[in-house]
Amino acid sequence: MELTLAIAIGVLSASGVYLLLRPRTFQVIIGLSLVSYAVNLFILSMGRLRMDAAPILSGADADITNYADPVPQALVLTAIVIGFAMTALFLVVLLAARGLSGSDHVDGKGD
Amino acid sequence: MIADLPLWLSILVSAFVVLGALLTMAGCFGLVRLKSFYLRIHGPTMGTSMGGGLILLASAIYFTVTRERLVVHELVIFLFVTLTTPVTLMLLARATLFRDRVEGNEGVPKRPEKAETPASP
Amino acid sequence: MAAPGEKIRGAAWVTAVVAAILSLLSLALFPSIANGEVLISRIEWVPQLGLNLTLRLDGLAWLFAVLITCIGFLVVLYARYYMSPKDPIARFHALLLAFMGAMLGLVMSGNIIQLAIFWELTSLVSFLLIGYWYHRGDARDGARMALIITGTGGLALFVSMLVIGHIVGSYELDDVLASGSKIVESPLYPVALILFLLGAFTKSAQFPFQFWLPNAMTAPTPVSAYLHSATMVKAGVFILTRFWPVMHDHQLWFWIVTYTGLATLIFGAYTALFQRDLKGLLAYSTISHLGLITTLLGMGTPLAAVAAIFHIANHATFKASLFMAVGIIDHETGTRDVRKLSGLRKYLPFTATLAIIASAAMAGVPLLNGFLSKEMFFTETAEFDPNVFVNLSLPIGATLAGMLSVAYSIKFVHGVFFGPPPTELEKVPHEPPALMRRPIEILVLICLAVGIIPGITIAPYLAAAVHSVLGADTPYYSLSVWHGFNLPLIMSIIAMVGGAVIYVPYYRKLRDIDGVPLTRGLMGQRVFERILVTATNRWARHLVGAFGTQRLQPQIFVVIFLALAAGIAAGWARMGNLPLPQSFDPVLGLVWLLGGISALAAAQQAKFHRLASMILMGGAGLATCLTFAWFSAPDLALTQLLAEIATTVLILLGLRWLPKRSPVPESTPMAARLRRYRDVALAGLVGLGTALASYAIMTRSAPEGISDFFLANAYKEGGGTNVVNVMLVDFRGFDTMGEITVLGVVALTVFGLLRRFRPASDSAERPEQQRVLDDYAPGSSENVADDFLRIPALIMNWLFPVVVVVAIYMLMRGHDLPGGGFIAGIIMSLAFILQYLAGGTRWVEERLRILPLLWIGWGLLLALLTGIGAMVLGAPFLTSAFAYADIPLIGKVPMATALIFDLGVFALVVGATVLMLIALAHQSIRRPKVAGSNKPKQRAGTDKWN
Amino acid sequence: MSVTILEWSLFAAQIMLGLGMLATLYRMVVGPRAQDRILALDALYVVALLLLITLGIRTNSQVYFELAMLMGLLGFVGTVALAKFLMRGEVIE
Amino acid sequence: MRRLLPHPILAGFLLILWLVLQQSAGLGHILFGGVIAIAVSMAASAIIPERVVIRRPLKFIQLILVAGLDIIRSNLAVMSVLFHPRPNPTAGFIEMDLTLKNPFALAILAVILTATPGSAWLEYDRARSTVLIHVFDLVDEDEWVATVKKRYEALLLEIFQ
Amino acid sequence: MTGMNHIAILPILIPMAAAVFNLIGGDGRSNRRIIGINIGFSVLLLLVSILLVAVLAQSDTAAAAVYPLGNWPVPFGIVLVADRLAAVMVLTTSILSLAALIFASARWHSRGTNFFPLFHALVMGLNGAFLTGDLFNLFVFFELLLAASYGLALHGGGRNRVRAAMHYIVINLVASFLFLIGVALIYGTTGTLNMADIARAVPHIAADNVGLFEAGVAVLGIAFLIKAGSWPLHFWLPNTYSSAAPPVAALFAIMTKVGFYAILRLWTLVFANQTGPELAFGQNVLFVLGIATVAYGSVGALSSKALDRLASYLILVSAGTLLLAVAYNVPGVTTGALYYVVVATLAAGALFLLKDVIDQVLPAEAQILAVSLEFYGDEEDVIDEDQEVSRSFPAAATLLGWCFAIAALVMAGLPPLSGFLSKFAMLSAAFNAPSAPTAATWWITGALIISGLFVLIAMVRNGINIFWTSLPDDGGLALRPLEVGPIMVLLALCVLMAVFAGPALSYFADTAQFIHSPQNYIDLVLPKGETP
Ligand code: NA
Ligand code: NA
Repeated sequence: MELTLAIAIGVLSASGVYLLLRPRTFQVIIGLSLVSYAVNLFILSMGRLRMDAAPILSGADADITNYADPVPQALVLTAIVIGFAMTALFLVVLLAARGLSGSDHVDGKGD
Repeated sequence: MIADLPLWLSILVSAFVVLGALLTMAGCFGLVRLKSFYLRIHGPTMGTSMGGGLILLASAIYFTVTRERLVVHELVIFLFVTLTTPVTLMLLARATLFRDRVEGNEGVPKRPEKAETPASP
Repeated sequence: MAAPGEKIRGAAWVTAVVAAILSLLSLALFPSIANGEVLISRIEWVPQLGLNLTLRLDGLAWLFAVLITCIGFLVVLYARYYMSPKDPIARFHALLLAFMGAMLGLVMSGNIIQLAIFWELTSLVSFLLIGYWYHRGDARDGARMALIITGTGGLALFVSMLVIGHIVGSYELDDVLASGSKIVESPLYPVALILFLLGAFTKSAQFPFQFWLPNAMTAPTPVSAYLHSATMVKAGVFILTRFWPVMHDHQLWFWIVTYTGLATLIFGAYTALFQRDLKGLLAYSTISHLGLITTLLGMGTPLAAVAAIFHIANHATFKASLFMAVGIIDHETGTRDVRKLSGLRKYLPFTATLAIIASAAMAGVPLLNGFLSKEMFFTETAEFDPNVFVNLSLPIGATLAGMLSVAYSIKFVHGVFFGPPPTELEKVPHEPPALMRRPIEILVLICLAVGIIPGITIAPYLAAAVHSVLGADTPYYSLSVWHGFNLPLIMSIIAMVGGAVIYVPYYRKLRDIDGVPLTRGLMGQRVFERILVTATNRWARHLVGAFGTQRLQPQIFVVIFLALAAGIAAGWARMGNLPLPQSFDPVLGLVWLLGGISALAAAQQAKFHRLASMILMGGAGLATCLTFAWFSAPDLALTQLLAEIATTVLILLGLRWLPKRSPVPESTPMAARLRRYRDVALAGLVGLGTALASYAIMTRSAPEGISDFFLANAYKEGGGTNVVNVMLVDFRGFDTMGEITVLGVVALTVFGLLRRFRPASDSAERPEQQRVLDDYAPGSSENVADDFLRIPALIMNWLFPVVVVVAIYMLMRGHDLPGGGFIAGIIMSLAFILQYLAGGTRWVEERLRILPLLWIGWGLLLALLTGIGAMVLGAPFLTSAFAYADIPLIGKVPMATALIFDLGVFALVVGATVLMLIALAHQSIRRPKVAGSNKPKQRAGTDKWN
Repeated sequence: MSVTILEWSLFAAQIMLGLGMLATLYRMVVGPRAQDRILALDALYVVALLLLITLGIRTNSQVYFELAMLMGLLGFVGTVALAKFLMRGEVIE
Repeated sequence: MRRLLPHPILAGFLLILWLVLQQSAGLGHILFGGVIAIAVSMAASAIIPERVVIRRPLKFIQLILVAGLDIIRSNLAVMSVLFHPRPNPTAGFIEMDLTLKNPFALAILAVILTATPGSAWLEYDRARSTVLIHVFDLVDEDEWVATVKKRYEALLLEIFQ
Repeated sequence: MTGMNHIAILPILIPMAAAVFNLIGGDGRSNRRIIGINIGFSVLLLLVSILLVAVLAQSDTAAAAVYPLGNWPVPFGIVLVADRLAAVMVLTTSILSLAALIFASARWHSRGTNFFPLFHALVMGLNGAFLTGDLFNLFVFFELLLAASYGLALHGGGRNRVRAAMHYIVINLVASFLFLIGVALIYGTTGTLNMADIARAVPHIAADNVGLFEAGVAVLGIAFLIKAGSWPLHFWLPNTYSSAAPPVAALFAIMTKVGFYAILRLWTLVFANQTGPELAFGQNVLFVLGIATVAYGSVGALSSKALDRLASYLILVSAGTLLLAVAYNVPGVTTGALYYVVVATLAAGALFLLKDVIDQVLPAEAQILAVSLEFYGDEEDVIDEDQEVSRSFPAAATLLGWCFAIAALVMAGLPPLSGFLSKFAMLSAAFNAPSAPTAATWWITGALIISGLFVLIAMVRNGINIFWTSLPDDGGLALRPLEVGPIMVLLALCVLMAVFAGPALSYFADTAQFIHSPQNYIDLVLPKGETP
């Protein structure tokens, strides 16, 4: 399982980084999304992997060793929200840039 | 961990799950094997109808037994899937139809003439 | 409003009075100074760094102070008549006073850092004074050059002072002067010396830094007389003198200072000979004399130091008077060009007499002050030195320079005052008002007095200055006019005769010659300008281009590359061993076969098949979502799913405004392919790095950390069983508050940006599909799209209440089960979006008013108030309270303030998400207006949903 | 015994669903037209939903229910938007 | 009453949804769910102005059962085609005239036909009141149309018109 | 909890409340009342910041106020740590933001949508970043200040602005990913997020994980270096800053300082536990980057024709200077750097504002501006009637000239103003550090001095172009008091900082002493015996 997730993180970040290095704004925005998946999984993996241990307590006297680490989850949650906001922002900025320069190149160059 | 059920129940649940998965998988394979888009749209509906229904039913049975009370909220999922899948399919099919007509592809029904416009002579 | 003349008088009076008072004050202090006292006054400024404002007046400082104040006073008097009423007089006098203050501060500094500070101040004020007539290009250039050269030197001097302070252990001048041989014995001495000399030499215009001084002659003549002959340029030789006791005793000092001085002496004199501009001639003469002083200070003998101090005073008097004389000539004739001037003796008899006497002093004619110090100079150069080179070069160089200075002095006198009457002048010159001559008269009188009766006039003052520098080492020296017929006198005679011999045969040529023979190629100025213009402009731009970029891709590459390199450099060596995988779940493997291929395919398709790329990205996102679920993070899976959906809609809304995709090119150029390989390599390495790091962490046991606390206290202290949610709204609610503010801020930005959005011209039209569809159903009065969407839209409408109920459900349960404000917020906004998808913007907004900005505002306010509520009750911000209320009929209901906070989150998320999506959607209905006219648009269209 | 049956049948079902997902992936990658890809994504959502349900049974946990429900209820929003973009050239008119 | 409860059926459905989601039919849930259901259905009336009336509730249940059976049948039928080594269904388009006009009823018909594997609702033409349907394994066009009309359209007409 | 204890959180809450007010209370159009209230919030913030600094100045131990949010015990909850370092940064932010806000309220607020809430959000983000004692919370505030800065960078629209902002956004989004990866690795190896707790945990990291921890710190460092404006990670900066609206650019002057702050804070906290080759390596890397940044900034300043671009490069020069100071790792140098950060920020801010005022009085430039506004602008650019009207002032050119000169002196570090004193403080400490002077001493000396020279040349050239060639002679340039006032106040503060350099430097010396002995910080934040 660890290997699967590690490879997943690697593939996601590699494809995302490749896209971040591309010249078209659309490629960059897809790249941002892919990298943010990778980063979010990366953060999650820092709490070590647990199956069937969602940190939903069964009550006051729950045994705390039965649950996955909630800290990375809280961090990822914040990161997802911020990532969503930033994707939206970047999208609108790239649209504005496209409207002003006529091009969808990241440097506003002609095609 | 998975709970211990009476044998017949576990066989029933297992059968539902496996059959549902099989139907769903078959529908997905349809996506691969069928030759045209209009054929392919029939594939996924196996998963959304009976395939999904069986798995959801299995889940409902399983949790009703293990939780010792009526668990029916799988019904909600089934209802939602049943309501939403046709929306996508209808839109997709319309888009394809439209495009096929514009491109003049073969094997697609002619566009319906508007009532106001006189039929072609 | 005062008349211009009155203004001049007013400003001039103020300055004159101040200068006069200062002069008198300094003169009045002489008795104490003569007693060998050192007057010190200290104001603490930055005591912990050893930087205080210490005013320290000893003999040397006193001598300079007198020069500064007295000559300053005379210059002010002179300027009173020199300056034109059209000039901004107040600025002139203010700057002159500022300069006087800075210069006094410099010479009276009892702290070497303070000295460096005043040093730079004199440069700065000098800059403003040179650029006084800034409408003139040469004035601006001259000012800038002077500032840059002397400013650079000042910075070097500052560093030198730091080093000296480090060596001595104090920045107080007293400590430095009392440090004995500490400085010369320090290994840092060479550095300190070179930086020190850089400061001294630039300020005193020593070769090869001399060129700024002639260019500074664009300043008004009083400024030239004051700053650039009498005082500021003396600052360099002043500090050479000031630090002479503790720094001269080293070979390095001797060689550098002596020979720089000698080179300057000869070069200045030689160049002065070929000047057409009288001020240029005087400027090079000044350079030459400063070289003389420097040479003396370099030689390292106490007697030479005495001579140097003496010549400082002498030069100040005769050169200032000469400058003022030139000012009068300029003023009366309108030119300073030696070719146009001739025979002025007849028109300006008094001025001519004064100038001739001063020139004689400059040439070192006996019975004038210049002669005395020059004789002392010759004496020192003629001293025997065991080194043959030194033994020969010094006296020969000195004599040569003497010859040249005689020659240029004759050129000055002869060229201007003698010969036929001038022909090329625009007006007939007259003697200036007597008061304008008065300062010159005083200075010339001093030249004569010192030259004839030095023992009475200058001796006590010189003694005080000399003693303050040399202290116990003060040698015996004689100021008598006649020392007998000795080698120095022979040198003087050679110089006199030689100067005349040089001048007489060639005087026409010397008058008309253009430029300086031999050294024409050796123009420091040209080098400087080349460097300033080329280096600071073209080279700088090239450098900025070469080591920077305006393009985004290389920037990202560098960032990622460096991050990878930093990670590897820091982590690789102590990575530890990686254990083999323990378990493998084939189902998750299948999920990631899907996710991985989706990601790779999305990357591959993103350029030419945008929609495909988005769809594939959805696949990768779904795999991510499933993974969150797989590894016990249901809240994450929910959030991921919903954010993914919202992002998809968002990007699709934007896709409409991007250019049509270009067809896949048949071949890619080699460079592009190589670049792509390079990027693939970097991306691959990043992937490998993150995979390894995460694998390593996952396979090792977790450190004992903070997480147990949350599991143990979420229910007991936070009142919720969903630990992640309790963390979000309680344990780490502050993060969430920041996070929702981010979301709100981004929404506002998006909104603001879209209000002034202009589509590119090729996107402004309606999409092709719609245009074709309109043709397809001509004459239809109804909305074609509505008809086409009719049944799906109906289902979507009916889903609205269902989704809203689900949103409320997810909101309410979040504290105990997966859900919460953020998740519910996105669900709610998707309910709205669904309606926009089904009915279009106008249709929805005729029925619903969403007012997203208010949702955002109220959401933030709720979160804020929840936190502040705790403060009101005396607890820290965001302290939560919870209880189970027993409500009749309903039973136990959890009541946590954290839920109110979560409600704020919910409201904000709804507002922000809707605002962003709808702002984007609105561009489609704004489009026709934009395309239609250039007139400002109505606000109404956007305000309705605002 | 019954646990073993359940475990193996669930495992088999999950593998089948996983294979179904790969089949949808094939269409998403190969196309040939956008509508094929969108159709496949829509199918993928359903399969993922069912996978979650089986995961719930396998772990005897109801934690995933809401996730599955939201996939069913809102998963189509993305595909509808895609489909509408295909049909009308823009998502919201 | 009409203003308070513009969509009683919707409100009732929402209440049931709420209770199912809560997995509880306690009084608190019913009260709270009721408030939510009414409030939401009021809000929804802006989006859904037409009031839906089910005239024959029992027939509605019959419709669901019929549709369910058909779905099972066609699932098996389509699966058998799909597991054929070379699936080669005789597919075809059908243009079918509809008597049904009520949009809500049409939506239900569309959902049923599309949810059933083997048939897909493609395009409804309001002006001519026809619908274009794609059928996966079409043997006899007329018989297929007749079946749909009998099994679904008739029932829907009874329920909604 | 007494009212005084809440002082640590007020610098975050006041701007937040101001932002909320604008969303709910504002009616979309800014009138005098709204502007007044906004300035009122900003003044309140300034008062609180002054109080915070004063309180900390009173306490003789340089002790910090530790504020546990939600009343959760450290290190589990998020904690604010208002020590002297944070307080100084907050005060600088408050001063600069008030000046920029007043300046903006003359005209700029009406040039775009939602200026005020974005502005306050940026201030909130800055103050949060300075005050928080939690690494992930730092990320959140970084994102907040970045998000607001994105919005403000775009304020006013226009092609250059949008393109520059796009680059800025992408680079900083990548930086945010790096930040997250760094935080994740640190959490994965130490199990905690509180900065003091991380510092405490460093010696206890499992041997296998040390490499991963350091990799995390290194990646985090790169993220900070991007924000700090280090070469070669800063190429976005000159374009962004010079194309931003002037009051925005002025406030941006402190944004690179957040990167510096973060580096300094973590550097002293985390690296203090080490003495081995890692410290030397990190020090060397930082030092080289600092030199390169100073060099690039200086050369860039030389290459700049326009004043705003020049000012942007000056930001880089000061960024590099600060990196050098951190790398030097000596309390005395840090003292000077803290003094420098304040004056360099205020002066750079003033310079950006001054540029705008000059643009308005330069006849030719002003016309170009008007044309571009007409082209890109929206209906909102139509100047409101109730905005501040410019008046004619005698000696206006002289006034502007003086402002320029002071700013130039401070930025170039020339005597006698605070820029010089800060460089002197740094260099003096560098020379008098144990075992100095080393090669590093000469490098830092050379960098500071030569950059000062380059800045001088660039500023002189610009000043000559503006004041000696372009500006019409005195006798009534039209200026707005609301615009000139803030500039004068900022520069007057730079002068006052020079006059009162003694007390200021002893405050900073205590601050530096405190942050260079991290155990103080750890003991303060983590109650004894309660460490997990
Ligand atoms: Na669906
Ligand atoms: Na179907």
